[in-house]
Amino acid sequence: MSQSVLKPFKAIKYLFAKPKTLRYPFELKEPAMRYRGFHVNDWETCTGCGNCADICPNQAIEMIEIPELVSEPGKTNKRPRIDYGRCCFCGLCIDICPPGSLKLTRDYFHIHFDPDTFVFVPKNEHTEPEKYFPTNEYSVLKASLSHRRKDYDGFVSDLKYSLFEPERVPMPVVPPEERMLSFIEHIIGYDREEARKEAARCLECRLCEEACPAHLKISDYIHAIFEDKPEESLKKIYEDNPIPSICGRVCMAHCEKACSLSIRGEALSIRWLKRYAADTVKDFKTTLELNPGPATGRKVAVIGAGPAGLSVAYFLRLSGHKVGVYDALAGGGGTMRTGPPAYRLPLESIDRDVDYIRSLGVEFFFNTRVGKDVLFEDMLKEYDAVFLGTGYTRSRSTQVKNYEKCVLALAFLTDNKIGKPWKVGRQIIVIGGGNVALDVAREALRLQHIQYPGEKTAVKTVSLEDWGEMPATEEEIREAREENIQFHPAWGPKEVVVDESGKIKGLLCRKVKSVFNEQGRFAPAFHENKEMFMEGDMIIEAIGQYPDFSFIPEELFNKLKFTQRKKLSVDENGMTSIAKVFAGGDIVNTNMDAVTAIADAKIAAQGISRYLAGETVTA
Amino acid sequence: MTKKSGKMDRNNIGKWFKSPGNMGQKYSLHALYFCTGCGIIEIPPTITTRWDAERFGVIPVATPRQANLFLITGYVSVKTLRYIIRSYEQMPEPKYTVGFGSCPINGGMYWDSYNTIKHLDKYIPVDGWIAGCMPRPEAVFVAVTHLWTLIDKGMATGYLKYREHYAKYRRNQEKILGELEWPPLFSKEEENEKSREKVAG
Amino acid sequence: MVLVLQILFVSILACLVGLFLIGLSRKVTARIHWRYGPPLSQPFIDIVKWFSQTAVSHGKLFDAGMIFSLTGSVVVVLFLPFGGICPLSGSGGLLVILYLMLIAPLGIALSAGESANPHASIGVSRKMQLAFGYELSLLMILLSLMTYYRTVSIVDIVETQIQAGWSLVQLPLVVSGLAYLLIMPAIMGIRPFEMIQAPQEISSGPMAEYGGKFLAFATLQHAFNIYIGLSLFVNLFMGGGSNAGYFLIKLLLAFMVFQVVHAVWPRFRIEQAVRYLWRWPALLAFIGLIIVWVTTS
Amino acid sequence: MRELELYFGPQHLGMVGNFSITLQVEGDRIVKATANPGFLHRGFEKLMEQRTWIQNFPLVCRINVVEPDHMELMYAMAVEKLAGIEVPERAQFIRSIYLELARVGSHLFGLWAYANMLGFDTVANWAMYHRDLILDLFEELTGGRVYHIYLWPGGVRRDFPEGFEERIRSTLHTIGSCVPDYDDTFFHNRLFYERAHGVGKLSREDACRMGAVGQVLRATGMKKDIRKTEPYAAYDQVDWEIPVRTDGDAYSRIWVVRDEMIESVHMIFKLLDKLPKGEAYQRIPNPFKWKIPESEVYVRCESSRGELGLYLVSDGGDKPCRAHFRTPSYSHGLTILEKALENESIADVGNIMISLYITAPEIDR
Amino acid sequence: MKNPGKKLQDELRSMFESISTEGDGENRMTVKCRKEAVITMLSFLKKTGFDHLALISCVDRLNDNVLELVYILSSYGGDVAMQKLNILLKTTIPRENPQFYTATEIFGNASPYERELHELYGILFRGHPRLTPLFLEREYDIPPFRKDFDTRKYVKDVFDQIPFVDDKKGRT
Repeated sequence: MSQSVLKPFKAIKYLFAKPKTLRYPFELKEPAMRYRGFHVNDWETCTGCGNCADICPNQAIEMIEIPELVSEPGKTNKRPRIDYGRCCFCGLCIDICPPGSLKLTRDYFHIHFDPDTFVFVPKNEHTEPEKYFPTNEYSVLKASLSHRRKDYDGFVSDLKYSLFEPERVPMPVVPPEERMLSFIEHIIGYDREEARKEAARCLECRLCEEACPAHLKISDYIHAIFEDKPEESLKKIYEDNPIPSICGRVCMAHCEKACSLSIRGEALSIRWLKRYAADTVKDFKTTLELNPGPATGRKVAVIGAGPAGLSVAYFLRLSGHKVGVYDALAGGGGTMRTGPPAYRLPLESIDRDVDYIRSLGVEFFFNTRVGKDVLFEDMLKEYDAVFLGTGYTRSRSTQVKNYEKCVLALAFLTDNKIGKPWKVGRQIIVIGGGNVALDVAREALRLQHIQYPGEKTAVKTVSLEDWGEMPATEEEIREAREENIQFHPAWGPKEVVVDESGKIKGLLCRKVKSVFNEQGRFAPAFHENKEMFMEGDMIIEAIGQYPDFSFIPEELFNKLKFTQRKKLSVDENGMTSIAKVFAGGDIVNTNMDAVTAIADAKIAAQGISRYLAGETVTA
Repeated sequence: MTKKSGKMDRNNIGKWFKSPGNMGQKYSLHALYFCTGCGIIEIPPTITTRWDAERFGVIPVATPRQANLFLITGYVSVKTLRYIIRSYEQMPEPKYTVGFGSCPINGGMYWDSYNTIKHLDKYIPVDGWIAGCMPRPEAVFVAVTHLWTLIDKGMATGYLKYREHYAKYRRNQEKILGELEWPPLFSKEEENEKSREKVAG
Repeated sequence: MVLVLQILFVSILACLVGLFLIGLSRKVTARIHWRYGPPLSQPFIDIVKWFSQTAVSHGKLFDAGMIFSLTGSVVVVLFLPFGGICPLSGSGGLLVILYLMLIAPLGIALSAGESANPHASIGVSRKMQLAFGYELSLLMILLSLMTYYRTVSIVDIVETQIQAGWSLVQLPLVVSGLAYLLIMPAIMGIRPFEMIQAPQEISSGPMAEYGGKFLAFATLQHAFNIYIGLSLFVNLFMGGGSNAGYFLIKLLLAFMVFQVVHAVWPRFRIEQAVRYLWRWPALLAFIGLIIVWVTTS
Repeated sequence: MRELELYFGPQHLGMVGNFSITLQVEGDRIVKATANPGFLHRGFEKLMEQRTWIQNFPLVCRINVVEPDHMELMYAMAVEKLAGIEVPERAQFIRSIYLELARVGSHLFGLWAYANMLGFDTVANWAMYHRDLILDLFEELTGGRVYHIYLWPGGVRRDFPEGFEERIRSTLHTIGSCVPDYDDTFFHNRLFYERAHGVGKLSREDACRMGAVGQVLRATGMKKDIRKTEPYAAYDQVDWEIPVRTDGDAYSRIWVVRDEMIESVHMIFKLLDKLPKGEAYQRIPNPFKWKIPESEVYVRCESSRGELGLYLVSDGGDKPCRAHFRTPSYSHGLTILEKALENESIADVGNIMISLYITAPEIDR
Repeated sequence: MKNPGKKLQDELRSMFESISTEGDGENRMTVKCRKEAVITMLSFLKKTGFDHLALISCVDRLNDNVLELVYILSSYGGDVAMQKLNILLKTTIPRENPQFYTATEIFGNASPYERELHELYGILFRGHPRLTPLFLEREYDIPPFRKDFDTRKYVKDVFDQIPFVDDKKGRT
């Protein structure tokens, strides 16, 4: 190797070269686009789920309750507070943030003599505009946590690299072509591996539990499924929900809407996982090991064996009361038995849940119509408390011209499910945009396929609401469209057109201008000149239901108080304005679904227990 | 390009005559080269070609006697704390301490380690903290400009605080390190403190 | 009166020049490092700062040694012609200078020894060894100069050079000049002979315990030292200066040469340094002496 | 001459990292050297036992601040082996490129430290400048200058940004164009030879006996590199050479470092040319529910200092049961250094220490 | 040697009693043996070519009330197959008053590892020339790396108890 004494002097050439130093802070250097600097948090999209706090390796993040914010389903009023005396700027919180509201910016200057200033609640330029400055007003020499640059996002969440799995494990379904032909259950259900994989997606933020009306311990039962212990899971479910087979199929899944994963990805299939737990466990009785509490000697009558009735019976039975459940139908389930078509909720699943509740010692009086077979007044005398869970059992009608030619939804559904199936037409028009309307439509479609195999048939729906406004769930709409049901949103029925012989020819519709008025009340307005004639030989009205209180004698009925929205008014114990009469379910709440009915039932059951123990003063 | 005149008043002769001490301290910050923690990794870039802290008169020096700026670069283990205190006490006054990154503020990454102290300001006074893990060279430069401001305003008085509360500092130090092998730096103050405590207690 | 003024003027100017050169040295090395470096005023700022700091003394000898060394340096400065101005030129010659030049390191050694810092004592011992290394060569070089010019007065040497041209290009003195060039970094304590301070090895050696005003004095002494080394070289081999400006330019020129060496070479180990000094410069100095002796006799 | 006890570090300009050596000196000669580590001891492995698998990622890289990337790799590799996670091919290439960049950066840091130690400020400044250019690349890729937290089990945390390959190339060309400068001023400098030649000499037998790895071993003529014997990432996809020297002294070691740097740069170019398209990340399980079955693994790689290993034990929980890093500096700093310093001059303490490539945080952990 | 692990396994089985081996024989081989045999085994392995002591580690098995010592060996020389192989030699010692024999005689770099284990696990290595503290400054009742040492509690009890110098209450 040639060493030299003189060669080093070549370096002199740099004596007069331009230095490569960056004259910071007089010459600035922008940090990289992905720089992991200080946090910002979009308070609008932040759900306060606390995943960031959970994953932080340094416990630098604490969830702080913000009094100004209101908690709502799927959103708590907590927001992360970050301690820069702990933070290591690893960005794990960014990658786990389900809404992607937490971001790292490219700001990184905070120099202060007071260590307390290093703890702060990150907000962003919209929430705290006074702390964020546009580029021309921003100076690094003033930069700190209260002098930051606007629109300076650095390391942000990327779904492709997120720590959570945004996509669901696909639920195996019967393909539309096949399921259209019969009433088989089209959701096949997860198998063990799929269920575990899906359960593994849960981040355990418990936002869903807040959103669930019945406050099921969702995280816990999903964790049990993840650990391959469906029995444990079912036990957890039964703490709050005695009808998992039903709920696992037809629950409105408020939890999934609240699921933090749903913000940028697909919500966790909480409903299907519940169904998995209920379906996997073969024997409820031995698995759950539940026993009625010590007998109290009190008797409670429950009118209606729907979700509310079943639940209240279950909870009361567990407290040791004797319960008798009355229902006009031949089996349990109430609306669940008549409404949801068999392809969504087979009778066997309902019976499974009902049978388990029966096995706890609840007496069921089916085929017994209160007011006819048993008198309500007698029940009031015979029982220590009465629970009304009668639900909405009557269909509304549009009352347009010739409406009497139409079929009512509930009658159609009930007969198809537990009675003799209808003879349907070839061109069916369904009026309505809710879930019931879609059930009707899809059921009609199946009947068409059964009754006119190979022939050209069609099912059309007409709804006042436009896409997006439709009350039916997205999932239902998607499935219905897969099955080739034609939608005509934003059209209102004007007249049922009949021919000379009185047979239905079709439906005349008007274009809808708006469905709700300025106050947000339901008050449809129409374009009078835009009309459409829709051909059809059968029209089914599915625009809503209403309750039937005819079993209550008039003098009692007059004592019942109702809310503005025509609901039974109950107190915090679930008691109506009549002493010892409690109520729950569709006749009380506005959600009108099974899980809210369970929630009502839970309140009422506790109320009844307290009432029977003589704790509460009557209303 | 930001105007140079904004922060640099190095060539302001008037100021030099008014308070030569402050001006001297400001533009001749000699940092003690002590690799206390991982933050030291950003010091070499700071003092070498890319950023060149010498432009601001900031250079690393070999011994605490020659230094007036102490950069606590990152976490401080118990064993290091002893040397930090020693070095700090050897530095001539006025002296400035700057804590680097999360760790000295509240434990940082090592908040649950059994061998690192969590709050540096319990043991020696700290005049400024820089956020980051670890702070970038740019942040060090901005920190220097902030320190100038503090010196100007007479707020970088950690060393005075150390004198004032020496007994408390010494007590905290001894709680962690046991009996210290060197005599107290300000014995009088300690006595004063003790007598004051006696009166109070 | 004039003398007092001259003494003040020269010593202050020497100090300023020394400090300026320290600043320039930092700037020049910075440029070779591809950076801007500190402002030229940085050494002055440092001095102001050091004086505004508290300082810990390690005993009387610690203070005395410092003063001793500083005054020693000032006295040497006064003996050196500053481009025609030479306050104490008449009262001594090269030998006096050679003798006085030993005072400064001795003072530092005394002072640093008092601090009881092992790094300081190692630094002092290195300084002594290094001095031992170059002192002989320096003596031989001065001898050859004195023999050639037949005078011990530095003023006379400068005078002669102004008329006859630089000693460096006088044929008999070329070899001695070369030898002087080689030992210059050692006299000035710059790389490759920076091992006395060697911050990365022995924590700046003798300076280790200096803080505050002591460091300021030490730096001033260092500034004088640089000035002395350069001015001796300029006076003896580069023809001094007929006026101050000319002299300073020459000083700067010589300085730049050594500064470049400083920038591109690392440190020697002390025994390597001594071996080097005893080998090449000493050999050259000896040859130079013989040449001069042969040519003049 | 009287014997003197001298503390080299922890507060010392020549000390790279918070480390201390107690020297017993006689004049300028070292009679006995005792390494005194522990100034950076944070109980890393204990901390890892208290953090979940994912939470350990930001932690592991902090074991060695000079070169955090190989630590990340080790942990990612160990977790991948324990949990059976596959890594996509593109991610393997990205990892190799990333690690080689880290190696160049780390070597430049080492060059800074070494040159600075010898009082070679010029080269030190240059090296640090060039390292900063590499840090700029890292910043763009990972969002962090020093701690990148980029290698994840299942691949890498983010793919290359747009045009990044070109920027790697141009940065490396910039650095490469200065290699003649480095050579002229430093590697071919006679004084460097004088200072480094024969200093801290280790025979091959001694090196093997005391557990030397990496360039300390390669400087004694042993052609051993884990990237060759046990290829990981994409090192078996390209051709490259192991630079070797035979003298076993500081001079050889620094030359090996230089050659390795150049080899790494060549390797990066080759890897860039072959970089496959596709995914760079295979999603890991939900961090809150991530449990790894009971098992143990010992993985190793060639960091810029030599064999880096990780012994990782899982007891089936959501946290490691035991992690133990086998760091190259450990043997170098605590065994070889003490031996190599004997009978050397004080002037060479830093010289030997840095040529052995010792980093204190790696020892203390 | 095609599969050095296999060969070694057979050799070890024939030479030592009551050992169990497992592993793929290519990259990793775990050998478990009685604690008395460890030192002999180490010197045997060193002679066989596994002359690089990569690591001495220890796992605290709180449930079994033992400390598991792990020696990880690999080879400097040898062919590629052999260099690939890491041998994990394991033995267990009781948790109370743990003692073991030093390996410093066999491997030059064993010393600091043993010092570390002495300090962090409280294992006494008999015959070790210098079993002085390595990392720690403070003294701990339980060696800090033992599973029953709770660092978070320790931090709370020690570091968090130290008051701030000025009377600031906000900081935690």
